[in-house]
Amino acid sequence: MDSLIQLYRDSGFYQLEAGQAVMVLVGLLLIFLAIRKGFEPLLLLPIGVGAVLVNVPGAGFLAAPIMDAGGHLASPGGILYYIYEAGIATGMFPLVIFMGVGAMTDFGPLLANPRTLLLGAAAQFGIFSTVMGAIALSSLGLMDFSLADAAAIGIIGGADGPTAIFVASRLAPDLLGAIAVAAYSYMALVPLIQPPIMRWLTTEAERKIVMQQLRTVSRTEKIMFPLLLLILVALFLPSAAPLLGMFCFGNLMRESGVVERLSDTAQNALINITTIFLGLGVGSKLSSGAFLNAETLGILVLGVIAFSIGTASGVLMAKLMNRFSGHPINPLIGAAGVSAVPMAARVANKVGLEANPQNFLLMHAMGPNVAGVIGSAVAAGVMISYVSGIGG
Amino acid sequence: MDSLIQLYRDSGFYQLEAGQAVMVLVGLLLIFLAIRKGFEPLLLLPIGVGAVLVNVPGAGFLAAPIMDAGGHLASPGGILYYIYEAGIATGMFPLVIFMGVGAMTDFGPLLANPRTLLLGAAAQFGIFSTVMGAIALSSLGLMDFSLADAAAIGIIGGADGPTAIFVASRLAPDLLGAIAVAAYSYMALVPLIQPPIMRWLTTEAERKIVMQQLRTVSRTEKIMFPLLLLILVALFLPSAAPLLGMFCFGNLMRESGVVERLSDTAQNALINITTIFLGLGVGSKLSSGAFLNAETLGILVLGVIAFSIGTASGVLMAKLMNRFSGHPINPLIGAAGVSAVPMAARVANKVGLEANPQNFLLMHAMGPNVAGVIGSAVAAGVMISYVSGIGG
Amino acid sequence: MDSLIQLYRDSGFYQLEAGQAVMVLVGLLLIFLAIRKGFEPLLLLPIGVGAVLVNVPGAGFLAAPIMDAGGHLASPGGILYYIYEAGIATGMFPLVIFMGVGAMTDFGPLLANPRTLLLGAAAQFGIFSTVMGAIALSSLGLMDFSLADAAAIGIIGGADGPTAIFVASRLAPDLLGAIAVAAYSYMALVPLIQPPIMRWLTTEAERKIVMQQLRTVSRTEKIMFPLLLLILVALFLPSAAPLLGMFCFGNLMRESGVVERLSDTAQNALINITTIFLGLGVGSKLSSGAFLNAETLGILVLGVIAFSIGTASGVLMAKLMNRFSGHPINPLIGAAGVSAVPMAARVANKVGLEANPQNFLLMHAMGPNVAGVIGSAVAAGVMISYVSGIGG
Amino acid sequence: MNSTDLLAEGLSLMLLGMGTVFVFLIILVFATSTMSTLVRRYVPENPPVPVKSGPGGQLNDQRVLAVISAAIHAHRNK
Amino acid sequence: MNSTDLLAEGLSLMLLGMGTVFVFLIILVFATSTMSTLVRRYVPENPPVPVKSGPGGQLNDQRVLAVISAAIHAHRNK
Amino acid sequence: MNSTDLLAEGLSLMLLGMGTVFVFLIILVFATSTMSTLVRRYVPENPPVPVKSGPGGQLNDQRVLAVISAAIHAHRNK
Ligand code: NA
Ligand code: NA
Ligand code: NA
Repeated sequence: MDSLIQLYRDSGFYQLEAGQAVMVLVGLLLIFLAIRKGFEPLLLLPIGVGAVLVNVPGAGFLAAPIMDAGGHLASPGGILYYIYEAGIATGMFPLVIFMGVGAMTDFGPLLANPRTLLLGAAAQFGIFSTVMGAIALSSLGLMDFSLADAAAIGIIGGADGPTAIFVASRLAPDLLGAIAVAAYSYMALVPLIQPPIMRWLTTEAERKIVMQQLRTVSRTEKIMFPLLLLILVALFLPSAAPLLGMFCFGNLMRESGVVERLSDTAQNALINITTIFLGLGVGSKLSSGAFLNAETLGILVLGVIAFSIGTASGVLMAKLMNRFSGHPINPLIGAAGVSAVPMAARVANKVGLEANPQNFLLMHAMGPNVAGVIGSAVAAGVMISYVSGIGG
Repeated sequence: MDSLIQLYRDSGFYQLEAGQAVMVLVGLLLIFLAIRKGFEPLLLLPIGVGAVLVNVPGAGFLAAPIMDAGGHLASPGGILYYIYEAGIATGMFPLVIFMGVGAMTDFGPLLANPRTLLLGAAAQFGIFSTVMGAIALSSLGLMDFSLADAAAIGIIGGADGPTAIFVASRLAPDLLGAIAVAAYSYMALVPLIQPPIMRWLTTEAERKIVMQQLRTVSRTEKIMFPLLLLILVALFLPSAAPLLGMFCFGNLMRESGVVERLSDTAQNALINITTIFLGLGVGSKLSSGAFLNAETLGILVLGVIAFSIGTASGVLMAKLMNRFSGHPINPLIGAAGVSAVPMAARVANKVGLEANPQNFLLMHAMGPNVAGVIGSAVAAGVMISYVSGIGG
Repeated sequence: MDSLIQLYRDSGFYQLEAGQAVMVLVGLLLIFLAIRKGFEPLLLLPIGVGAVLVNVPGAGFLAAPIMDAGGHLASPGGILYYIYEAGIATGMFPLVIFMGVGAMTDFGPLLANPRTLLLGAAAQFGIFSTVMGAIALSSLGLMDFSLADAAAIGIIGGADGPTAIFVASRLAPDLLGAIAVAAYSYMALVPLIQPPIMRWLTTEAERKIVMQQLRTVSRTEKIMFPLLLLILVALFLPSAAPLLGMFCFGNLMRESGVVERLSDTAQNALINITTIFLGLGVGSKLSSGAFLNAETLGILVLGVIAFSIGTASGVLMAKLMNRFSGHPINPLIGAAGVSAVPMAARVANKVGLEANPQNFLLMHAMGPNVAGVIGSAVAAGVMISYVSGIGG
Repeated sequence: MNSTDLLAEGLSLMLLGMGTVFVFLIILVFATSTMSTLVRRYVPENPPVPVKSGPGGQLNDQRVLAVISAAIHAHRNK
Repeated sequence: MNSTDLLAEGLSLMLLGMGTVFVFLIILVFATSTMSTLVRRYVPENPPVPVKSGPGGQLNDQRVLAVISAAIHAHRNK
Repeated sequence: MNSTDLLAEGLSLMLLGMGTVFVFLIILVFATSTMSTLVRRYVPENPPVPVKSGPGGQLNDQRVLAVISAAIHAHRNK
């Protein structure tokens, strides 16, 4: 019977290629890491499911809609197609999430000790050294990364999910899946990646440094900061305005205290809805063709290098600042400059407690931690404008 | 004055055709049933309002946007046009709602007694027998249903709203309004439709059957089930992957316990927002041209037949299973296999209590009840792939 | 180095024109008014941020996406472009917000004293007299407003945000920014604009008038009212159906009591999400070219005139009604007919208490207050159909 | 259009607009009054339908109840 | 297609459909049973992961707690 | 572009990028410090604005209060 053959042809067995099977397993691995290991489950669970779905042969989750001659819908597209095109290709989802992150961010610790912004700056060295690494791999003929690819890979070192997805969607959509997976996985691995580097680069004495109590920050200062940042971005760095503009908007809704209901929604319903679809959309880029190749291996290796160099740069910057400043900084908090909020700050606190059980660094580490978010957004802006400027 | 004439021409009186007037009354009837009779109000209230709005002459709720030569917006479209095209024609709304339903579904009772999946399978006979019924009406020349139409009508027997809307939007968009209205109305009428059939097909003794206590199901099993279902769908039934994939995703968010905030949003804000717009969009298909014809009558008749046959098949399957099994099944829970969650399960419980006031069947009936959801999604996949395969 | 020049070219300093700088300051002013003065912060804060962002030179927030020859996305658009095109040009956002407002509105006081609908009618005189004012300015050659522009400006007198934005998006998109800013600013200024006019047009004795206790209104009446309004709109005023239809839908969800979860969502998550994006989208129309011109000045002047005339008309209508009615109406509640819910009703209550500290007019003023919303939606419908009828 | 036409159009829009607003709202006054009269005469006021709180509602309630019992317990043990 | 073809198609859709539904759900029965057996044998049931309530959750909880303490306090002062 | 160009581009991107990040954040340090100084000198710290909880907020509070009073009542009758 034709119809039986038809159904058989439709069935996975007939169509499943090895690559798709492997990618389904990759998706299941991500789901396992999210549920059992607690790897950034808010993102990796939807990403994993998206990866499984997009690799179901014949299900057409990524199919584009087909119009007939009359311009009417002949065959609708797949849900992942609509999600990706509407939310990720446009940049909407990462920007909306960045707005929500802004609404969840407390800049108090940063405002109490603005110098720590420099730690957030130094840690971005992980981004650019990784760009060089990717280019080196290309030059050696080991991989084939364009400048745009290299920039998108480097942003993994920013340790900030929405920023990485935003940059990748603009500079290297084909690498988006691998880059997002690397970014979120390494953020989850921060407690494993950072401590050895932090201990290696600091002396016991340095790790024991007790920092002076942070002053209380007034509500007015907290309201002024996002406005100030917004204006400086407008003046000096338009290319970073989409990311930082939405970030400042979210933070302003939070601190202003007059739009409580909008702030609540930005922190909950809206960011949750966006996260669900962002995850599925990112997962839809985990097709075998795009993921199962040497480049992905390179991206994973470069990603962990980016995190490590970023961590080291932050720590070394802190030590450098101690040369010139009266108020000593515990170099451990420099590691929090990579962002990965709030994981990296917790790590700094934990390593600090090992050296001195009375020394709680968490609040001190939150400053460089959020500074790292700003730093990587600035780096993202520079890279997007530079690469599109020279036609990457 | 021209302008007065203009306004008069705009006014309803001048433009209102009998058909539109009747459809406005139909919309008001749905609203009445939703509010006073409690007929699936979450859907029938928005559907009723949508039906009223789309039949307001000259209001242009379904007008498509008009672009000028330069490709700029000359005249914007109507809100119902945008809602239908963006949410229903694409399949997004039913799939998002299915995800939310998955996040609300507890597979515990099913996992405690997996055999009851067979009851959910049997009840789908209502779907396919109705397909045959619709085809028979066509063959007899009484109606004019294509195979695609017949398949879309049959899915009413699935007793699952989003599945019915998803199938109809793909196979018979013109019948979508009538099919959705029939599906939700009969789901609300389950307490009237099912009991007589259940009593007619069972003996007092059978209705008295007490089932053994369900074992407790571990969290790990609950997490594994959606993954297992997802993998089986990927392997054997890609055509059912959109519906069941989103369903499993929702259920996985629920059971994993690590993305509580996403699960909450999927069960509340997101499904509520989608329900509001889905209802309006479905109502927009209730235009006089599409609804006031013999086909609608046929759909309503076939729909109730579908429910009845589905109910009977579930009950008879349960009796059949008792022939071969040591652990007797109370045949009443077979009726819950049509889905219509949780109404049908409550009906089984109620009819059971009439026969034996000590015998609470609710939990036992939840197994076949959710199995029915899976069963109709599978049936939907088969029909979509079969009909599009032969170019329906 | 080219790249440095590149970056300098990108930077604000190089590109910032005086106009953009001024508009950034305008945006900051709106933010200041929202936070420090409590001017309708839910809208003016996002509008202000949108105004700042859209005037960041080279950030491309309003850039349209560019497709390559193959129809693939060559360069994505800016976030404000997508927000405006998808939500405001289509009319979706104002309509969804109007639905939410309907779900927040209690028609009890209006139903208890339906005569007060006439006060809501009279206050709309502010709209049409302002239309004449705008036309007069054009005729005198002082400004250059088309009939469509004049109608869009007049709607400011409706003192209802979503209505003003909906009308402006259809009749005068270029003026949308100025009109929305004027509408929301003057709504916030109601406590300053209205009292002098109210005192000037009323005697001490009139302000002392005590109105009879409002009767309790049954749930059935509250359910019937939105249905009744919906039907009357369908029969007599299709052009007002989009606004009033969504408004009635929201109110029906509220009063029906059977879709509590939809009503909650319409009043919270959905309206909040829409408000965030509506504000940004409106702000995106505050470009220097569109805002920094004589027309804006005219709009601001005409707007306050519209509010004043509307207030006066409401008060005078109340005095007129007292001529013919046994149950005296305190003319102060006539001022609430402009809508600006609930601010105007509070103002009426406050001015009333000054005259008679025992006389609480709030509930009595809520009737004309919500009547004003209906009145301005009707006026909006008439103007849209009239202007598009004669091809504005 | 020239300014006199524009003035004429504005005037007619004004008359038409205010006319429509008043006529429509007057109709609404009568319709509402009639409706209220009929409802109050023929519809016995029934107790409001119990609010169906969705899963979310239940969830919130559960959380609230948990907190409550905790609070009561803590309080009793004072 | 003519009515006999249509009937034939319908019949084959019916057989194919019910067949697929039964085969798939029977496979699911066995897969589920196997999975449960394996899980119950090899996976020791661990206590459920503590619910991570997001900022919203915290916020609600804070609000709830505030109200609680107020209530308790008011109650104690009765 | 060939690999030497690519290396050159990468190097210039690195210098430009790190330069921009540092310059921008250093500016931000000074701007923030100045802002804080000015605010602390000239702006007397006012008590935080009372949170305006939207209708939803009110609704929740009502629900919470209902539950509370119920709880208190139940508790008193123990
Ligand atoms: Na970073
Ligand atoms: Na079913
Ligand atoms: Na008004």
